[in-house]
Amino acid sequence: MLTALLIMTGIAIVLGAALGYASIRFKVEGDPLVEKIDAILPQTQCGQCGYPGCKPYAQAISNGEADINQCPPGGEEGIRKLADLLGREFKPLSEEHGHEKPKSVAFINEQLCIGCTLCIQACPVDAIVGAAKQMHTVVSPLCTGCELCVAPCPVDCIAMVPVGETVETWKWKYPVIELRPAA
Amino acid sequence: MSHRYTAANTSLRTAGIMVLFTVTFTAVMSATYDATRPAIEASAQEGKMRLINEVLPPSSYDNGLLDDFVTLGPTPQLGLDDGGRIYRARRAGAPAALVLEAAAPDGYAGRIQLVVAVGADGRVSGVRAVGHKETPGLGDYIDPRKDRNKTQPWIGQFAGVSLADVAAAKWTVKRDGGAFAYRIGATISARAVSRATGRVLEYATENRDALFAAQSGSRI
Amino acid sequence: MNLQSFRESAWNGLWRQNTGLVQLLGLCPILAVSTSVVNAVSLGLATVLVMAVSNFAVASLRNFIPYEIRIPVFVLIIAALTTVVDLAFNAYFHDLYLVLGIFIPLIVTNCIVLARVEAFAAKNDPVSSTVDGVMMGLGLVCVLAVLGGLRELVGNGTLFSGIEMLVPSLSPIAVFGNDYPGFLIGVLPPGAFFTLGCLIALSNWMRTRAAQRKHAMLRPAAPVADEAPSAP
Amino acid sequence: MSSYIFVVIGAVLVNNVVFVRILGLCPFMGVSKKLETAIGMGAATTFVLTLASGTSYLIDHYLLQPYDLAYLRTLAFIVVIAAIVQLTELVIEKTSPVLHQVLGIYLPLITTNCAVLGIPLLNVGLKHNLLESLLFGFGSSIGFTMALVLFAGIRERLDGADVPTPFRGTAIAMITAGFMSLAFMGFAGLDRFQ
Amino acid sequence: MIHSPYIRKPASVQSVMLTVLIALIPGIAAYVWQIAAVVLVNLVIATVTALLAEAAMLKVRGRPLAPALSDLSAVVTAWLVVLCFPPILPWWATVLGVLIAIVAVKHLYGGLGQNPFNPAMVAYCAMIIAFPSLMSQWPPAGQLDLQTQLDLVLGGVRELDAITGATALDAIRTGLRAGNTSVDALLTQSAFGQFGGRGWEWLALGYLAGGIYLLVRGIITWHMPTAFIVGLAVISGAFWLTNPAQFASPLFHLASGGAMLAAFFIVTDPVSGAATPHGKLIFAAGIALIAYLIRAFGAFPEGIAFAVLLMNICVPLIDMNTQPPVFGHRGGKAR
Amino acid sequence: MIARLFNFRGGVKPVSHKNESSATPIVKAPLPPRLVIPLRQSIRSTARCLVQPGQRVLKGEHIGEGEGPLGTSVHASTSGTVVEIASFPMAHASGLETPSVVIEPDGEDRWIDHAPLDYRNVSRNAALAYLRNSGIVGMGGAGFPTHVKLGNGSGIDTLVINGAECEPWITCDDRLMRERAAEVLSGATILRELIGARRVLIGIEDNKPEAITAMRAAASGVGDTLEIVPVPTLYPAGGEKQLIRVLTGIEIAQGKLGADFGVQCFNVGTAQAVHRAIHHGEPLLSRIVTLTGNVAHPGNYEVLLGTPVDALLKLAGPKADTDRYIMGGPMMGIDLQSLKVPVVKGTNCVISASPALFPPPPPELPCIRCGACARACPADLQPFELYWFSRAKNFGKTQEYHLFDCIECGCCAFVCPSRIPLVDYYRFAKSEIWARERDLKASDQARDRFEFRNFRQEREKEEKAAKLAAKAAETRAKLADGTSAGAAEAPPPVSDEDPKKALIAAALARAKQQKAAVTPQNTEDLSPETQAEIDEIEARREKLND
Ligand SMILES: Cc1cc2nc3c(=O)[nH]c(=O)nc-3n(C[C@H](O)[C@H](O)[C@H](O)COP(=O)(O)O)c2cc1C
Ligand SMILES: Cc1cc2nc3c(=O)[nH]c(=O)nc-3n(C[C@H](O)[C@H](O)[C@H](O)COP(=O)(O)O)c2cc1C
Ligand SMILES: Cc1cc2nc3c(=O)[nH]c(=O)nc-3n(C[C@H](O)[C@H](O)[C@H](O)COP(=O)(O)O)c2cc1C
Ligand SMILES: Cc1cc2nc3c(=O)[nH]c(=O)nc-3n(C[C@H](O)[C@H](O)[C@H](O)CO)c2cc1C
Ligand code: SF4
Ligand code: SF4
Ligand code: SF4
Ligand code: SF4
Ligand code: FES
Repeated sequence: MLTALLIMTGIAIVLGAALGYASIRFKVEGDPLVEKIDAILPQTQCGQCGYPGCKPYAQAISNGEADINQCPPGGEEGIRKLADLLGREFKPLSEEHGHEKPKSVAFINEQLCIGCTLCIQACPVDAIVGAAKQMHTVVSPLCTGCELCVAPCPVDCIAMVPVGETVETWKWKYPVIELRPAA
Repeated sequence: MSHRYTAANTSLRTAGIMVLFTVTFTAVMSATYDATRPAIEASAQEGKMRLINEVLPPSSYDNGLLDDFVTLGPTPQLGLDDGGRIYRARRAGAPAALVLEAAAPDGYAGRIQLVVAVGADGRVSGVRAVGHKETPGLGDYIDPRKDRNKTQPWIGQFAGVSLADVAAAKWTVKRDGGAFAYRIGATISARAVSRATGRVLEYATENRDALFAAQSGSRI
Repeated sequence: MNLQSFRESAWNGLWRQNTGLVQLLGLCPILAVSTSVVNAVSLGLATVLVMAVSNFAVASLRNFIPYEIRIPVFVLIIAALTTVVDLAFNAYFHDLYLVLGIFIPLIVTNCIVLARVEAFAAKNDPVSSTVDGVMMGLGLVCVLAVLGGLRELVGNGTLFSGIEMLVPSLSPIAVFGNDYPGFLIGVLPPGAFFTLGCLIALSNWMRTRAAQRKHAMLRPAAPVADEAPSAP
Repeated sequence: MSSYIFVVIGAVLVNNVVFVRILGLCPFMGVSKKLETAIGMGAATTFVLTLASGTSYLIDHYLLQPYDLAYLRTLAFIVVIAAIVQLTELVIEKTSPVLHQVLGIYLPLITTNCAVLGIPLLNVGLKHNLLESLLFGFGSSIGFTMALVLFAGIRERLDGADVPTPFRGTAIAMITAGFMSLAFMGFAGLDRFQ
Repeated sequence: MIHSPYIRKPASVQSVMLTVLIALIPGIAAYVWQIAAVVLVNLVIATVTALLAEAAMLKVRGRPLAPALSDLSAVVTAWLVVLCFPPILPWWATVLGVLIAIVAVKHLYGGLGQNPFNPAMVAYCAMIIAFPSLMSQWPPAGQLDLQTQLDLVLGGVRELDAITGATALDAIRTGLRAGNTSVDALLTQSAFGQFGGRGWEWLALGYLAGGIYLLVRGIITWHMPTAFIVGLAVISGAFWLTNPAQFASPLFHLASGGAMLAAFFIVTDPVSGAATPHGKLIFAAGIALIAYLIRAFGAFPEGIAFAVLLMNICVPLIDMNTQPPVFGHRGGKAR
Repeated sequence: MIARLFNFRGGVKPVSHKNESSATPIVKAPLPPRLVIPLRQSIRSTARCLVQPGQRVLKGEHIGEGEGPLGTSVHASTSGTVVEIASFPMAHASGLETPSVVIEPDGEDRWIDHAPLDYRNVSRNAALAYLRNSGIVGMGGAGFPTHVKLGNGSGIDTLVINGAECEPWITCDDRLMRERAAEVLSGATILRELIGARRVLIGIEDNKPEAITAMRAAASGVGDTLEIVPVPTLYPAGGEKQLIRVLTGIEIAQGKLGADFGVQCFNVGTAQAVHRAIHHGEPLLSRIVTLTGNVAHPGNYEVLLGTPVDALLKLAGPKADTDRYIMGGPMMGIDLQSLKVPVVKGTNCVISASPALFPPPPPELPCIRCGACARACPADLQPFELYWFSRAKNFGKTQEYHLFDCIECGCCAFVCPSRIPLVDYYRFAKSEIWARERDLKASDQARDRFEFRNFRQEREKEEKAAKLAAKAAETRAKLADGTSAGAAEAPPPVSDEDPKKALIAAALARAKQQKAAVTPQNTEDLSPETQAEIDEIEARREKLND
């Protein structure tokens, strides 16, 4: 009994000390994982995920606070990539955070705009050009389609228009597999 | 954890806690071990006895069989690489039977560990395979618990056979010209057990007197 | 601990988070000892015991365990308990001990024990931790029983072989009669994988069907989820 | 010399930890979805298992056996292994955070990778000496890594297969493992001639 | 909508499989003539089972029946199963083997083209492990009359001890294991012919003829048969040269068991095998090596089936690492 | 003489079907009732329109100005009136529309003034600009601007002229070489001099003996810098990389240009167009198009660019069972979704397809990994792996297997026994990957802008806080000042009117000042296009304000 106690105690002391030391010696700072997650998120910065922008959401995922299926603009595609990165199982987009939509950009009706600058302040990516009391314009290549500018506009002059297909953006369709009859 | 701890401090603290847990649980284990040791030893004895009883009727001897044994060094004839024990059964002091630990090295999947009891009259009293890796469902009929034929287990055919009945060369399966039955598709296992039993019997016959004469607990 | 959370725990352990079918933890004993119902269930019960006690112990002591050495301490607790169980079985249930053989010490390395300790007991109170341990363990026992039964049946055509070791008055059932040639794969390692694979598929199928029904109740004619739920 | 080689071959192929000894299955199933992570996990396990084999041999041989404390074996081994794992975890977390994240819950679970306890226990049972213990640990973990990597290769390809829905994911993976185990049974007997 | 190319070579999976079936005919003819005519009955049983099983699986999975049934791949699998199994198996064992191949291997993975393992070989391995005795009882070449064969296959008669003899491979194996004999002494036994198992030499020739037909028709490439045959010859030759008394000659190994069948019909299975040129060489040579080791040292009489499965496991990695350099990237190694 | 030919791996030999259309001489196609001239001749760039509806144009008149580095000019193919500028379907697999100039010919076919260029006596750059203004682009199909391919005039050793015409059915280059060999050679000589190459190799597949004879006859006077080389008939020997490999042994990797290896390749039609432009001053207005397939009069026609396909088809007389039309060859062409599509500079062939000639493929079966495709692939790819991973949408893996080395030649699909539309999978995967790259770029940009905005807001907040703090400090200092001065002055009288007014005035002034100084926000680092767009909007805004 005594030898048993002595031996086990000896082992414990050595290991405990080594671990305690290592835990300080190898303390980790920073979290490159957040960057990796952020790189997958679409950067629409719409906040639908419940966080103020993509980066905070990335941070939340990394901390294990948020699930991977809360970003509607990223869609299933994005969830799949996140699942891949984090070694988790894919799950469909969570309903409470919204639905995947076709990509749109904001369009400001030039006739109606009163130049209140509210939309400029709302836009997370500075995609709206203009100054006070001047008509504002959306620079469509910069617009992420987050819709954050729509609500603040006092005269409802902002509409979201779906982005049309051009020869440059046209995509080949997935070839139909004849073996799988349309269910 | 607070930042005030230095590395050394932390190490000491964690080590302390670790030690505490270790001591507690080692103590629990040691206590259990001490408490259960007699029971475990009794159970082990009981288990051994039960096995021996399967190969040797308890009525045929009256000594404390388990305490009356000799130790063997590596003995190729018995298939023992690391040695083993031979228990001696006596009835009213006279030799009654030997219970030998042995092994058949050439089973289909390696060694087959055997216990063989040989009566003082040179007849096999019983054989049991106590450890083997033969293919389940194919070669494992050598173990009567796995044998599908419950009424006449294959291993039972050795009981009562002596070297006089079956010459040493015949201790193998019928296919090889021997005397013993086997199951088609798994001749190797049967062959291994039959041949090993034959060798054990030879050994017991040859060394019977020396074995009974030896000091109990001594090493041969 | 109220009834609600008890139910929750039970449902989690037995079905939703079932260790063998969903979490895929503790696979080695599941696959290794499920060669017969008797082996499987006896080991399962021993595991339940260890899980319940270690969950209880960890949950009670959780505030004294520093983060850095939590794993060694948990393992220490589990190993000690396993050894205690092992010794106790050896002493008082010797027959059972012989049947299970080396599989009792193997409980230490059963991932599910540590996983539950780490994931549940380290964060919850002793009572619900104990319930969790028991329920997770029972989930394991169920899978083990079904798996053991199937494998034994397919492989040897029997059920409850080895039962006479526990209760001498009982004897195994030769379900397909004594002429069944035995499909040995069943009791060999590949058979373990196949059978568990099929069980998982079956459980996936049932889960999808349940989800479909629920869906259909909520929104008629909703599209069916293609993805079968599976392990994390 | 050749017996050392046979120890390794036996551990890698004939008695493959995963397919024949049925040890280490949780990480085998869990970390084999991608080749990269499989290789990472394999490397981590190899490191831990080899180290654990050596250390536990030393502990058994110099501390437990002389004092007749065999009943402490499980405890002593597992505690040492747990500590080694924890050390490895700390080091990996520092040096390769992504690997650490990806290996996720499995790194601490190396502790309960049965193989990591099973192999040292087997070492004792097989009466290996120090070098044999190290080689056996190393060989077994190479066998584990090999199984993991080959399995990951197949699983990556299975992604594209039109597997019946209930079998998608882990079920077909389990069945694939079954076929692999069936194949490994072919090595049976190769170690009897060592 | 159809996109380019709008023209196609008149090739189809069906014609590929049909060619394979035709190529098997010389071997089957030799089988009927030399070993056991009952193999024809087995072929019928297996074909019917395969087609029914395939149809049932397609039905359950809601896939169209016609294209998959008419591609004949199931028939190829069924025939190969029969040719690897002993001819005197009871009918249910043949059925079981085919079911394993078609249902458990082919369709669990989604049907034609998606199975990572060779269905026929899985069937063989599973059956020899499940029914070791049944699966290693072969009739001696040409000595059973048809009625006995039919009784064994269909009638459930099983008094085998008198009937079966060890095949060449098994005789060599058990003979050498038992010790105190040499290869030459064993070769005089009745199971042996000129250089392989008695009668099996003719089968080997038949399969060789079929294989050459496949090569000529471009169904298979030279890589796999060559690597397999050369690999087997080299490894068995190496052991034979070191100790001719304890190891059989390369010719024996090539002419007995399933070597020739494997070289042209099994190793070459496109679905589960390696596909790059170098990959094919490695794959087939690997099979030869493992098969020899199992034959010479392992627990099973014939190692080819296990060797095929073992190499099947490696295929994804082999293919990934043996991609030929892409046009313009030669010199640098493409990953 | 080149010593030997090399070969490339793979390739297929489909039935050539050349005789149908190669027997008869080139016929000049009549003027169609309307010409539809797309301003976008390839997907690379769109020309800026120079004409307005109602404007009269002469043959050869500029109607579109090439924009950007890859732009080339577009000309009126005949004289007439611009009736509208509208979107018309273009010759692209998408069938999408593109802005086009519609001209109603006046039937006079009156040329604008034009004169040859003495290219040897002008600077090289001027000559290239001349080609650009003549609208010369590659006529081998891809439509890449020729002046760009001519590069900087150094480092090229060998000029390859592609007369292989490897696709079945097409014979336009064949007829061109037979009938206008001298023009082709003259063009080749110009190209050689412009590019500074030592020698010219003209590769012609050996199934066109007449073309080879004609070219050899014409070449006899040109000198030994130029050689006609028959190459074995094997599709796709006409692929640039394959032809260069066959003629020179050089392999050009994906992403590399021929120029990196000292070779450059032009189509025979391109050479002829260069000849017409330099020696006759004629911009590229017409090309030779093969009409073949299920038609009554297969043959080659010299067609004005902009001629709608339906007008053209009347010449050949499609038979009744024609069910669709293929523009280009059967291996790489596109299935026309509309017959309004006009002939463009890259249109070499229009095939009427009937189910008998081009049977629809039987249903696709799973890939059996037979490797036939890999053996046929001229790029030495593993098409079945590309297919497997494209199908599984595992695009990372497709790139590992070199998806972008695929030239979409169709050989793999041609030989596949499972009749899988392999190329469709690659096209799908490629366009998905491109789309992802676009998205990624957009999201990187968005991230940068988002972070910059946050930074700016933070900065503004800080500045504001600093200002407030300064102000507070100031008032405190003032107060302190006051107290220290000992003046027990009352706080400024709130009710006093004057200071209030002054305050308001000051505020107004400030506001005015601010307004004058106001600049539009968010205009940093905009691309030129966006800047242009904004300018345009500004202009509109001015107008609105007025
Ligand atoms: C997978 C497998 C497992 C086997 N296991 C055993 C076994 O455990 N015991 C045995 O005697 N034979 C076993 N055999 C059979 C032997 O290889 C050998 O064929 C047989 O013992 C010869 O018996 P027979 O002469 O009655 O046919 C096994 C065979 C195979 C293929
Ligand atoms: C691919 C393959 C082909 C086979 N072909 C033959 C064969 O042609 N002849 C033969 O005797 N056995 C053949 N077999 C089966 C084994 O050779 C058989 O198990 C071996 O001959 C041992 O039989 P035994 O146990 O009766 O001695 C084949 C097995 C495989 C895997
Ligand atoms: C598969 C394939 C086949 C081609 N076949 C021909 C051909 O037969 N003739 C030809 O001139 N260009 C062919 N091309 C186009 C050439 O690759 C290349 O673009 C052209 O010769 C360059 O000349 P250009 O710029 O004058 O058009 C083919 C391209 C591909 C990808
Ligand atoms: C050359 C060739 C060899 C084949 N070999 C096999 C074989 O060994 N086993 C098998 O089950 N199928 C074989 N098949 C058939 C087919 O590939 C098989 O059914 C697929 O593996 C099923 O997905 C072969 C087919 C061809 C063309
Ligand atoms: S929902 Fe998605 S796009 Fe929107 S802010 Fe959150 S992460 Fe960004
Ligand atoms: S313009 Fe509107 S929709 Fe577009 S990015 Fe800005 S706020 Fe979002
Ligand atoms: S030719 Fe078709 S079936 Fe053959 S490997 Fe290529 S894609 Fe697969
Ligand atoms: S289309 Fe691409 S993959 Fe197919 S043969 Fe041509 S280059 Fe190879
Ligand atoms: S139980 Fe063995 S690794 Fe999990």
